[in-house]
Amino acid sequence: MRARVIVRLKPAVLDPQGEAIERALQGLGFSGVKNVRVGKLIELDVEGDAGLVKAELAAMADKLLANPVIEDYQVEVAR
Amino acid sequence: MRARVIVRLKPAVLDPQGEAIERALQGLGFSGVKNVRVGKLIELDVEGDAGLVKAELAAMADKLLANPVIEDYQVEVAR
Amino acid sequence: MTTAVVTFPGSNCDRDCVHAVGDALGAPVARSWHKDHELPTGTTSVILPGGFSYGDYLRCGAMAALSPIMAAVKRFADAGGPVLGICNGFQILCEARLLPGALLRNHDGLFHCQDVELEVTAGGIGLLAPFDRRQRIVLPIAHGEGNYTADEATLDRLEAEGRVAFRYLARDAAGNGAVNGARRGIAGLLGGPCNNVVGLMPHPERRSGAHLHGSDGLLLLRGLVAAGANLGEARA
Amino acid sequence: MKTAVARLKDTDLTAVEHAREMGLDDAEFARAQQVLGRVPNKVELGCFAAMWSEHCSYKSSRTHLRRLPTTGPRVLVGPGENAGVVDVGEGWAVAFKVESHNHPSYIEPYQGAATGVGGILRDVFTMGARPIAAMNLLRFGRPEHPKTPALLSGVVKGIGGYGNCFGVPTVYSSTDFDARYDGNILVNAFALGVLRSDAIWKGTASGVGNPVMYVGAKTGRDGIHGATMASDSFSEGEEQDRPTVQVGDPFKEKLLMEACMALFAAAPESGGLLVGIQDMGAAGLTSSSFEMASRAGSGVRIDLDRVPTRERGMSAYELMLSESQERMLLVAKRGCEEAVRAIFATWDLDCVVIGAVTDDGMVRLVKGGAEVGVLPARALADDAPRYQRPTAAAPAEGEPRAPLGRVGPTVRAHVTSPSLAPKSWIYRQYDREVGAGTLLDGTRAPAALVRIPGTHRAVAMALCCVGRWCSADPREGARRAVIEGVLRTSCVGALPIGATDCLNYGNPRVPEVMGSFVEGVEGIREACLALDVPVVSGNVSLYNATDDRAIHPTPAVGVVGLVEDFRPALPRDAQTGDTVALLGWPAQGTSLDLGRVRRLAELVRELRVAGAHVDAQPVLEGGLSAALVELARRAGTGLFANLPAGTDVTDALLSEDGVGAVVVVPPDRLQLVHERAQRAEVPLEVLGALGGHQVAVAQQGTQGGAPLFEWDTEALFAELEAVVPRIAQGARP
Ligand SMILES: Nc1ncnc2c1ncn2[C@@H]1O[C@H](COP(=O)(O)OP(=O)(O)O)[C@@H](O)[C@H]1O
Ligand SMILES: [Mg+2]
Repeated sequence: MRARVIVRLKPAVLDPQGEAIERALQGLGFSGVKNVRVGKLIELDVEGDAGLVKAELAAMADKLLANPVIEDYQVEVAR
Repeated sequence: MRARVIVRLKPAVLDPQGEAIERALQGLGFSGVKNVRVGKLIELDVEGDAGLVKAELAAMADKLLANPVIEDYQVEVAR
Repeated sequence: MTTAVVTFPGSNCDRDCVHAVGDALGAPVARSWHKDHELPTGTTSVILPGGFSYGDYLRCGAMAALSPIMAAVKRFADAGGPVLGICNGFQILCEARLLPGALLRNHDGLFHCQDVELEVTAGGIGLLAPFDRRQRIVLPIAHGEGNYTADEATLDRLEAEGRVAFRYLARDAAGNGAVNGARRGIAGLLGGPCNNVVGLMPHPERRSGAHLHGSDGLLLLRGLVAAGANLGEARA
Repeated sequence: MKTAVARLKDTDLTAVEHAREMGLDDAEFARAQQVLGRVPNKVELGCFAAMWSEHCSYKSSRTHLRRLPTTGPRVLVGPGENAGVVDVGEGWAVAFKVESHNHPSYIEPYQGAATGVGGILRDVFTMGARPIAAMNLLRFGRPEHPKTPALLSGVVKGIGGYGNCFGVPTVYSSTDFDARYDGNILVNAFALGVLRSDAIWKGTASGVGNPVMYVGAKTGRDGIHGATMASDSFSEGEEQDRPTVQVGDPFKEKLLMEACMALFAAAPESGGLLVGIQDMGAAGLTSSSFEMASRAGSGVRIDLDRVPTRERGMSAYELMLSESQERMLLVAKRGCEEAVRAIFATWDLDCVVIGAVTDDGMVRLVKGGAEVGVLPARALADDAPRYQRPTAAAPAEGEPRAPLGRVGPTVRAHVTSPSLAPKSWIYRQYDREVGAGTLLDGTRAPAALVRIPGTHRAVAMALCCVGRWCSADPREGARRAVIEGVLRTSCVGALPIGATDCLNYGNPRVPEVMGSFVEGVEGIREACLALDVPVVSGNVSLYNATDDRAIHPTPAVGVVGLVEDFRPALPRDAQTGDTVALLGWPAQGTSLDLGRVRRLAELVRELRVAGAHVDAQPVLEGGLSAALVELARRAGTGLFANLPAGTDVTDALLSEDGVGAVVVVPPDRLQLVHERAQRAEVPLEVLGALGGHQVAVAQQGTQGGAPLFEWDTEALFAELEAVVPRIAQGARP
């Protein structure tokens, strides 16, 4: 089963990359662009049924994929 | 309006970061994990109606957010 | 006759290049700013230096490739002007499509600062005139994203056209650069209408003097300046 | 834990419980009320708590730091400013300092280490100096500790991530692993910059009516209370509650540095645009504004509504205490605002007038048109509380050396231990050559050597401390940190001209910890006096303890030396056929003789400057065996050494209590080395030579001269190189 873990910087945490992209997009003429934030999308194949898989993905995120001090995560399983 | 651009490495391009994460997850005991790929999630506020916005996002991706030599992208607008 | 060194926000080898060309080589050198729309008057060659333009955010070189000065650099290169992109400069050249392919993160995910042995595969051609064909040299690398990639057809074409400028001598089992995973060991490329554009990951300016552990790098800078002088003469 | 405080409105008066939550004890709260003549409100209390935190006020350590020798003919700026400055001749000077970022790096290794580098770079370039070199000293828990791989990997990536992008070469590093750092790692970052000796900038807010300007990144809710966090011990399980750590933006800092350099150089004909400048480090806007005003004996009025923010609705409290990175506070000359703004605009940076210098000695904080805080600058800064905390002798701790079996295997295990194994895996992640001025880095020599741009002068540097020695004897351990730095820099031909120290200790309220701290300062004092090295800057990091288990006392010492002309000191690399000789004296008790150290340092320096040795390694941590292996590894060859007859072999190879250095001498210079050593009355023992494919050690008259051990270099070097990557394995990709 294909699943995803999305890892984002917490809202209050500075995102220098997002800021730089925002400036660049504005410089290209996309003047309405605001609040650009860059996150990570980790896609992977996992085995097992959807319910179990979600718990396992959360465990992966807790242990390795995200650092709770600065990041939040969200897990999604393809239906 | 909050929108997202998802940027992924093309399937034919090796993803060393994904491979490293895969090994690390397997090392942690998540043995069923396979085909890990890491992409970028760029979230941003844009102005205008949904149809127009999608075209604008695609333009941003073409110009800056994705490199067609190695990456594919996908745009999504929150309903 | 002047070598223009371009500074992007986040360039950090621009001063080193100015020093190497100006002091070590004793050639005229001028500085150029990313917001400029034209190269300095009298420019006969251009260096895009190493560093972290725009912090290497999004993709290395992506934002710098869109800056006003790059339009001028592109015109200059299209007209046969010699352009050298070093490290981040190489990444910028690829992002600006002045060279094909792209540079991905090193295969082990780590930044590597170390000396590497290189073959100057296209030695003798254009900017590489001071080198013999297949001459072996040692230069330092310092990058996190030097893993060169392009599709198979492009790689084949590059080899067929003799446009692989530099190759890492140390390769893994698949023939990729052992240090960063670069496809077919490609460390640098030739491009432009008359092989007048060179991009490479290693840093020639860091091997440009007696006390900098070697001067192999000075040869390349000399080749750049000489190519510019020839061009200047041809135009004059 | 912080909820009560968070709910308080800025203008609400506070209570003793709030003070306690912010880290002030009852007596300090009483003193704060006395200073104001009333109860402070929340913003004011936040300012007191930050300024009187251990981190900002040095309340436990300040009386002791006074003992350090801080003056000398070359010292242009001693402790008290953002960094110390030392004259290096030809009109040039270097500014340098070391700083700890231990706690944040434990919580978020990448960002903690990165922002540590960012902070120390700002301290250096605020003085007007362009950074040309960085070093670091890292201490991790034991290799087997489950957290060690991720901490090692994250910290190293963070240091490289920041320094490489900023564009400063990281030229030297010291890393060790020890169970005593399991719960409290150390990340000490050093930076050095070069400036003209007549163009030094200071953090002072003088000239009534001059504008106070804010430059750099916008303010967010980052690391609020970082200063107080660094002044508190960890408790297991509490890690989750820690406030957010800051995220660094090295790209922005690079722009900020370039803009500052342009500002410093602007309008020379009219004496410049600037009056004073200070970075916003720990306790952000609070510490910079109070310190700048206090130094000048002035006051400042700050309109908090003008502070550029990246989040909405930030309170006065948050604005004052945010530790967002890449920001500076500066005082410009009145009328120069536009010129200053134009410089920062070139680099796409915010630059805003947020207030003005006043003459009443008060820091006045204005928000929404009203004063939300009024505090005397001096009382919070220079006149912060100072404590003479009780001390007690720490029990000496040290593992007696395990009984030695056959020499070979024991020595092999010793030299391949994580402490002594090469740290190439770490070094490789640092750009060591950006700037094209790195003549020697820590992979090529016992100290780094970096050129002063445009001259033939160079500065040498090393950052040292062996915590194990400090647990065994806090004073001697600290002396040895200085000794190691002096010997290392002397080995590359430099005259030590200044030092900076980062004093990492446990909880100062524990008398034994305070006792070892005081002894450590005393040790640095003794060695610096004897070796003529003034301390010009430094940092103190206390509360490095978890549940009452403290780290080894770790007074890291960075020594900076000067080479007046590097050309003769770098004749060539070490190579096969070069002689290997030992200079110095064997162990005589555990306290090293500073007079001998001085003579040895002078000799190795003089020899190096004369081109008489091409590599050298002091015999200290790991003893002679470690020095020999290191030299062979650096040369990439084998080495043969014949120990003199009659000595105890294991002692000769492993003792860390002698005063010695191994030198690599080109054959045609050996005579010169003999003569100079004799003249200096330093014993010289020719041990052998570089060459071959083995590292082999024999002893005259033992086993008929047959080697005690001989190790194939290829296997040995491979084994050595594998040690650190193995520890890092399993870390977050
Ligand atoms: N151990 C020490 N030895 C010498 N000077 C020190 C020491 N600790 C702190 N200092 C000096 O005290 C001043 C305040 O230090 P610190 O609070 O670390 O500075 P910053 O505000 O830049 O973080 C600096 O001038 C510093 O050099
Ligand atoms: Mg400071």
